[in-house]
Amino acid sequence: MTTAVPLSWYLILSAILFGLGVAGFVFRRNIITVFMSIELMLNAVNLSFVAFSYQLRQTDGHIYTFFVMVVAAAEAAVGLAIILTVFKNRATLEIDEVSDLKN
Amino acid sequence: MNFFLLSLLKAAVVAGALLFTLAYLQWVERKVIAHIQIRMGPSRVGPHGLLQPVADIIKLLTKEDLIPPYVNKFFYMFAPFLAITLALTSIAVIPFGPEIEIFGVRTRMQLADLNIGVLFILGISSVGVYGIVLAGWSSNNKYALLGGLRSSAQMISYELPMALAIVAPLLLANTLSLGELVEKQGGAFLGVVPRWHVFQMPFPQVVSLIVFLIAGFAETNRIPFDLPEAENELVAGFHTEYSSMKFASFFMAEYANMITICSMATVLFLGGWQPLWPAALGSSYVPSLLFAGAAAVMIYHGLHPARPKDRYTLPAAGVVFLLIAGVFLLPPLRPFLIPVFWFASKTGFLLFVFIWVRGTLPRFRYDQLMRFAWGFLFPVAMLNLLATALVVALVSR
Amino acid sequence: MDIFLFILFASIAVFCAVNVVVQTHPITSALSLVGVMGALAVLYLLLGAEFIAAAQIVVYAGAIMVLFVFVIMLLNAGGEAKSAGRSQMVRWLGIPLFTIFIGLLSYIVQRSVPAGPGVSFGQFTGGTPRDVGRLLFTQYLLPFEATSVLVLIAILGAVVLARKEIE
Amino acid sequence: MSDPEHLSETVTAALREAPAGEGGSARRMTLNMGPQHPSTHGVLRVMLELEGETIHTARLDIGFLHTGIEKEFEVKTWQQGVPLTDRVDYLACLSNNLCYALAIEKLLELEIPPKAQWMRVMLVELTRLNSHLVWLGTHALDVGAMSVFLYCMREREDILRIFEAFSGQRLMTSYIRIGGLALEPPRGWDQAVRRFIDAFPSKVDEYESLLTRNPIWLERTRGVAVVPVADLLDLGVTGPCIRAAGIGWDIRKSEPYSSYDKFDFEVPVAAEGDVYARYQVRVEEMRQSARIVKQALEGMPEGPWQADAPHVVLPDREKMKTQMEALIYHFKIVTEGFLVPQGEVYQTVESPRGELGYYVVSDGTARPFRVHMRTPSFGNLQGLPAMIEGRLLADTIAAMGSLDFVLGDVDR
Amino acid sequence: MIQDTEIVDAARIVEFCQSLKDQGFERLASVTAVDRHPAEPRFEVVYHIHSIEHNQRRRLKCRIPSTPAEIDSVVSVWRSANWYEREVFDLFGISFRAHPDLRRIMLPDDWDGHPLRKDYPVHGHRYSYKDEEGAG
Repeated sequence: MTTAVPLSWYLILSAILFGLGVAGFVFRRNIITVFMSIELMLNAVNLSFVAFSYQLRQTDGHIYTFFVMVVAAAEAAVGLAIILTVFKNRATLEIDEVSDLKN
Repeated sequence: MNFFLLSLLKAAVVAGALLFTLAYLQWVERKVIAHIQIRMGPSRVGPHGLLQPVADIIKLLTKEDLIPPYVNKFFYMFAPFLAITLALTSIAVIPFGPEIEIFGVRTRMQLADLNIGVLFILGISSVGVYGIVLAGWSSNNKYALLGGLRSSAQMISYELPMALAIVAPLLLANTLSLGELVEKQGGAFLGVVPRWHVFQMPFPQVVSLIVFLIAGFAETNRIPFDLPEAENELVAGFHTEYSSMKFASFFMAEYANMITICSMATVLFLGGWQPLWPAALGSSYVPSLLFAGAAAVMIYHGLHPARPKDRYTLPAAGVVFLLIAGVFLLPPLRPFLIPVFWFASKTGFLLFVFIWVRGTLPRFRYDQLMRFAWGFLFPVAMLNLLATALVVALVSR
Repeated sequence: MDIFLFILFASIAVFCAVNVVVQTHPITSALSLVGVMGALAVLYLLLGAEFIAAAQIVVYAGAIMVLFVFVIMLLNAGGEAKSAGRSQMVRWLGIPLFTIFIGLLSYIVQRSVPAGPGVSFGQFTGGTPRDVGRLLFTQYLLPFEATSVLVLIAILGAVVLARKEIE
Repeated sequence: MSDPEHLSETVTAALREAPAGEGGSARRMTLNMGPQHPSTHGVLRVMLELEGETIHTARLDIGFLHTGIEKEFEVKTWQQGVPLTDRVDYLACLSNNLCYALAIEKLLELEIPPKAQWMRVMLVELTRLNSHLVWLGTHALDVGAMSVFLYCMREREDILRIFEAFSGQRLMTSYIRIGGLALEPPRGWDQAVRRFIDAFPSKVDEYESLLTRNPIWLERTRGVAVVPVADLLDLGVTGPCIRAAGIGWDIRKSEPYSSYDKFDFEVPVAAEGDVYARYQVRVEEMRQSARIVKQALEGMPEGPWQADAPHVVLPDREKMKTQMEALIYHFKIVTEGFLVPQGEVYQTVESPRGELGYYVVSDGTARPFRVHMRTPSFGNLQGLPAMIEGRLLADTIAAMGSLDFVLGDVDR
Repeated sequence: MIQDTEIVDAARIVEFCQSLKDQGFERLASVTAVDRHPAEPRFEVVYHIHSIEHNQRRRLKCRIPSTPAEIDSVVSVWRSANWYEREVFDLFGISFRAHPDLRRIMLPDDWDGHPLRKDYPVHGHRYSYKDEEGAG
């Protein structure tokens, strides 16, 4: 019953999620979805942090994850504010259409 | 496998009690509001409308379930399900009583004693907003959308003061487990004043209790914070397009959330199942006395009836109450009935406050609500937390 | 039991993550992402990271993603238009190639990670709020304070941007 | 097709076409409030252009209750017009009765006996109380205070009972007729009115204790829906709304009718012009109305309750059976009505909502040539867009409640 | 109260009103019309104006012919004229020149005729739901 899960499985899961995040980041064109792909990647990395933390029997990995979350929160606040402004000025969320800097 | 059986049994008891309370809370609310507003309230189905909840349930179950053609079907169906599930989940970690022994097994009167129980409830309540937001968005209705937008902003805003208000008693208790939290509130100062967190020396948590309750009103979308469903502005807000059981799910979710918030306040601040004064001074006879007193009043009025039919119904109810009073005196049942009585009466009082406020106050405007959260509630909770931390640091040294 | 839970929640996470990428409507993506986060929270619990699991739900699912959903609803953002200028090659070649890439990656990870005792629930209890807090306020005090400054700056930034938007 | 995407796509497409970047026009949403909505007080349709929750423009659409009353007058006899006036404003039936009756009495140059006049004043003030009670209840309900509504309905019930005792009708009383009153006041009417009016001021205190100093109520109403006085006048707003903006103009004082000049009362005025000021003015008006009713009750003159004009007023039943003349008059009035001399008149009264005016044109026949009603709700409602534009959605509700319009009065 | 009626030349109603407003008549109580059907000029447009300050009311009357039933709008003088004039337009078919928003107000936009005209039929039906049933 208490079959242990190999650590590598967690890392593989983390890699898959990260890969999916990259795929979304590259292929999606809606700014918000791109943003969410970034969050997905951050989550994937968090998982590997926690997994390693388990392996090493240390809590430090949790601390890093905690910091990642805080940074993600800050990033989300600023990023979404930027998206709001962009949408207000351009009335679009297509990333290709807001690639130029001049209005 | 004893653990699983026991858990199943407890889950069944708690779920049954919770659903019963949900149904009758609604009846109580209608009665209380009616009496505040000099009306009768439900009075047709059963004596004093006591069967009204049953009638409501039958009505809601058999009503035609309309799904408007323009909704996003998946999320439209998913939202009420999510709302009710999350609302009912959080009851799992609420402790109703101390550790007891039944059939030779020692167990807590609690479904799951997580050692991060407080965080669990915070997490569930923070995810709870999705039900409302999704309902608002998927209905594809402007009133519903505005309701959903309002509630997401409101819930994010009020989560903060609520969390800060929760942290203050946690500092005093030094644990995140709800069961332990209550146990640490046992005993009394000077033999009289209970060691509940509201009265806790050196720093009574009155402010954080009030902040917690106010934030609780906002989290449960009750007047004066019922903007997501403010009928006078947004028709019915996020559940404008819902009918029948899906509507009932939202309705039940609101009441379940109310019960959770009140139980949380009881556990965090009012000492959970701890009696008002120590059992050594006879507090464990209070329930019996209360019920016996009520029975005496009933029998007296039954003997001097105002209406002819009271001659029989009132004494009968009086006898039932006397029996209940007797049950509280039975030695084998006392260890778990009396804590549950105290827990239920404190939670019930807070629920009454919720209903009372609904009958009294007008509704905030959206921007005022946000200003209230960020400009008043948040700083107050913050200052209270700082003061508590300071006092705890000084005293414990 | 451990393996069962892991496989269950890992597959939920992967399924939801795929959904995040392939769904055209931002709301669906966002909710799938919430699903990923919920599944990850359970995995964190299995790894003994109680505090992180709770924080994952409260902060990520309960605050950040609500913010996302809020913005999506506020902007009334629709689905992406069907890609016109993009070649169909991406679709037909991308998915197999991506699968192969993941396979290779898994193989490498599998090989490079030393076979330890494996993960079983309850073996590691260093992730309680108490432990995290102790470490956070001793060894990692400086980074912690730095993040608080960061958050403050983020609040200011968001407020400034939103203000500008209102005008 | 059955998908929110459908809607959002069209919205986004529309937004793309909209000129972006000027004054934040990008994210506007049109909200059709009404005609079926819990707090538009009837079938009013308000088309709101929203930016978030802020109202950019508001357009009103009325006419859902148009019943062509003005046309209907032209095929009725003069006296038959009285029940029509009831239907205009179902909360202030007697005010409408009175205004119509006064206009025609002026054309007929009828002298109304003092008892009828005082009785009219008393009943019209009770009507004002009735109307204000409904206003207060629904207004508070709109802002979320449920209980006040039921307290108000409790007192309104007493007033309706009094009306029923007088006329046999609770709502559409038609009690004030051309030439006096419809029926002799019932036995014991004075006790019923006295019982009500003695208890009433303490009831007003009760409402006030729930609202006046309630911080949420203050937050919701103070500074809301303020429009400069000049604009209010220009937009045709009258009644308590204009008195709340600092103009102490009350037709009962400025152009007294039905011996209002013999009563001692004050015209409440507030300066702020916001929803709260309107609330204060109306609550004070309730107290003043109670004062007037009390004076009317105490100083009620003796005498006939109908004018001495046999060609207009139906004769007493008893006389009809004994006097030939009375029978002839009765026959003539009932079959063909009475003739009203040629002329035109514009009569105003202060209805609970503001200036109520009847413009009556007679061509000398037994039927009105033209009756136009200048209804206060119609004028007041024109001020609504100016009050809510640039403010929040919730303020619309407060502003609408404070204007106290009746859609029947608007659409006629 | 019966006041004297002032007959004003329809062509100069706006300037007359403006001068009255400058004299302190800040309120326009109502705008309405009377149809003197067979007579010509057929319509009388009636303005009731009021000065709170002087406690005085005036009635202005413009006679206008049946064709063209037109008169200048006084919305530029008093904004409240907006709805009153729309009502007159709706029910009498008198159009107001330079009115900002001259649409039907009481009746549906597709209504036929102007009910307050004396020649508008008051008996018999011109439209019935039965017709619709047969068609659809």
